[in-house]
Amino acid sequence: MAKITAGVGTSHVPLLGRIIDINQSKTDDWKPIFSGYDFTREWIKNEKPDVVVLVYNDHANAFDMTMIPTFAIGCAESYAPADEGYGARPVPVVQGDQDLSWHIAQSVIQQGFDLTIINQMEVDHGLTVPLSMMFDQPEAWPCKVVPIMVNTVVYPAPSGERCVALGKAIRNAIASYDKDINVQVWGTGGMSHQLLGARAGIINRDWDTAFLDKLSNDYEELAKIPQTEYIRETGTEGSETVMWLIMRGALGENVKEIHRHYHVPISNTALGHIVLSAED
Amino acid sequence: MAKITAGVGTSHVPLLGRIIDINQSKTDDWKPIFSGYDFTREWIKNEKPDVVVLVYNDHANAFDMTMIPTFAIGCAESYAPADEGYGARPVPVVQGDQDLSWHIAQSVIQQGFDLTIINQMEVDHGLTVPLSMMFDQPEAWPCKVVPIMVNTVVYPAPSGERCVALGKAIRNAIASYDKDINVQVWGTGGMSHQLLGARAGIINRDWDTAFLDKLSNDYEELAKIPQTEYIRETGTEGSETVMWLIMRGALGENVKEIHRHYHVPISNTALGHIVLSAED
Amino acid sequence: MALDKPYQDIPGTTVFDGEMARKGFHLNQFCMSLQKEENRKAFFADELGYMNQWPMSEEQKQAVIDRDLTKLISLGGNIYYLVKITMAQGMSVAHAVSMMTDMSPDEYLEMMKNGGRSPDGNRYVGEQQNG
Amino acid sequence: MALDKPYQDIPGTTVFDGEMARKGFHLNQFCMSLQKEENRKAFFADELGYMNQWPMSEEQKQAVIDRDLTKLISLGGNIYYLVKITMAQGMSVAHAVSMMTDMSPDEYLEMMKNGGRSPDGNRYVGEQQNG
Ligand SMILES: [Fe+3]
Ligand SMILES: [Fe+3]
Repeated sequence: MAKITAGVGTSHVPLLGRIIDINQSKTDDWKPIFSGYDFTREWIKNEKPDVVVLVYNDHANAFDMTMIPTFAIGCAESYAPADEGYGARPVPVVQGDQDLSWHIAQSVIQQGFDLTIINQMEVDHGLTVPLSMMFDQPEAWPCKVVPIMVNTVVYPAPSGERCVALGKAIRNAIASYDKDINVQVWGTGGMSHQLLGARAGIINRDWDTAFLDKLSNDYEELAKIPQTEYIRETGTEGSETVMWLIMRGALGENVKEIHRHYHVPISNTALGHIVLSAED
Repeated sequence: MAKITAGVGTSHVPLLGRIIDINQSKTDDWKPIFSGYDFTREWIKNEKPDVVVLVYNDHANAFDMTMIPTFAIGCAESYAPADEGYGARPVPVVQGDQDLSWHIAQSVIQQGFDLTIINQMEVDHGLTVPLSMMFDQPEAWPCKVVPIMVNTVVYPAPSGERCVALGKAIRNAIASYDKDINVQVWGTGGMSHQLLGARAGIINRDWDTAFLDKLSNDYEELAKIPQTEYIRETGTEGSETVMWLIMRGALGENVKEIHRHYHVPISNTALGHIVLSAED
Repeated sequence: MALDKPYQDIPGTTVFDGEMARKGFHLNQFCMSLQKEENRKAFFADELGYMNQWPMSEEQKQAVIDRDLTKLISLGGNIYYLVKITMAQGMSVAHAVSMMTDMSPDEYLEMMKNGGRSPDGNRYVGEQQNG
Repeated sequence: MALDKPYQDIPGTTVFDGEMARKGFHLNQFCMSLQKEENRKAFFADELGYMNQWPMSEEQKQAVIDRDLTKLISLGGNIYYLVKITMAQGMSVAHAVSMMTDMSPDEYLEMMKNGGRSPDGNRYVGEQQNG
């Protein structure tokens, strides 16, 4: 049977994708940032996940203002990188896992989640930057991806409690999947950032650190944080961090934190990164 | 404050829209069908709903296979009738209520429903035929509409329990809306029909009648019916009937059945119609 | 197949689930295009040429040309999409639907007028069917 | 306004809620069109002419021409949509963002390098702000 073995949390800052794409990520300037992923890059070579359920938000690329799904699941064969306004990223096309996607879609809808099923979609930096952070610049991505898209652009985003519950439903779905595969769940976005207005540039290191501290064992407490508190404390766009709770919900009760990295700033954003192994 | 005063259930058979559009609905041939709406047409002239929350499914018109929302809410200014393959229906453009739509959207998402927000959309017979059944051929529809779109085309549809729960969440949302308006909720689609395969033409009068009987006071029992039972008993497309449970959930505990009509066949379909007043 | 399919014991129908949606994606998207009058004209003027805009299988394209709805359903077509073809040529939905049964359109309409097909005998595979 | 807005006491930001989404619908859809290279070319060749394809307000169009992001936000623009304009002309997101503050781009970058803007004083309207 399929099994979720680990979870990864990471910011998905577009600038870092750009730095990798122009081959600057090994320079001294960028070392303090990228070296925080050295552990994970080695670790994942051994873990060899077959599929990553990759939770992210679209940033006005696959979705415009016509239709805004709260939760969507990609069920396509593959997903091309989107042109976000300055040409598409020169990264491999992301390969889907249609069997697993449809299995999760059906199971999770029948568990009472009102997913939007997506059969054709491009993917933006929210999905491709985490792949680059973990795998650098391969010819092809070494795993398949099931994209889970969350609305964090139009208020209201789903609540933390709803995100944890969705994670748990995804866990149930994968536990009932009949192929013997190794699945990871990644939660992306955040941490602190405020991209507009007079208060642009907000960074709340203490808040972000507390979030990382509580993610392993006190995630039910994190789940109670309302979107307004994310906005107030970590910046309006910092409320993306709620997506990490889908990852956490998918890992079961017992996890072990095996790596953490935090860096300020990348452009406007605080970068957070964590690796949790599922111990149940 | 806003108040839900009544609910209407009705099939939304496209042929009946066509018969109205070509001015044949008063002929003797069609009298047995349309006369069952005489009561409702008089009743609604007195009730004068300001807004109808109209629950329906799209039939491959506003939505193609690219994105399939489980539950979507229209938040647009207006909704034009779709060209379903033979020209758009010659009926008035449907006027939205953006204030109420966004209020419901925000409230219901925050109650844990994963709605897709729709800002631009055409509407098909699923939405316009019920308006024609109730209002015949006016210059302009006499009420505003908040469309609630439910996926019943791609398996799985949302469960009956989820539909009742969504109805209750819509009820909560409307109870907290600060304008003094009269709101009705309509559930549409069904009843028995099977539009494909060797068993096409299935009609289950007993089952449909039992559904109408139980809708007032035993709707929690109806909510437990799985989609497979709708398919088996009432035909594959008969599973549209689950949408009536959103209407029922929105009416509160106590309702009074004030009208009922049932007719077989319209084309491939059993037509059902019920009017329930909210007594809480 | 990893999908749970509790409806597989129901005879004479095809539930449009993930497996069918995958098979029929391009076929159904082609059908969808017939919502536009200019596309309907282009399709009827050159059916194969028009369909070649979508990466449909040869089998799907031939079944469209043959108006073989039973086959199109088995190839992933969804009935709401497929009837756009027949509606565009002026055929009633009931007529199109009857083509998938063992009845003529008139016999089918007569059955419907008499109260439709009974679910008795049509609930489970192996019962007397379509009776 | 019927929408509950618990974030209204947060200074220096605009939450992109239903009210803003309604105001900015066409503005944001225009921004979205800049995903395509041919549209970016057409926009830069004739900004006003290009924008006239959308029923945007004159105020919105002028604010686009002026690259007045603060004004565009108040007119319903969403930041992810708006930066498509500035990114298309090669401006970094940090530079674009800095234009909404009372700092120069260099001062803003310097603040970020030093750990960013503290939330202290920026949580509630009426506190010392932007400090
Ligand atoms: Fe993001
Ligand atoms: Fe229908």
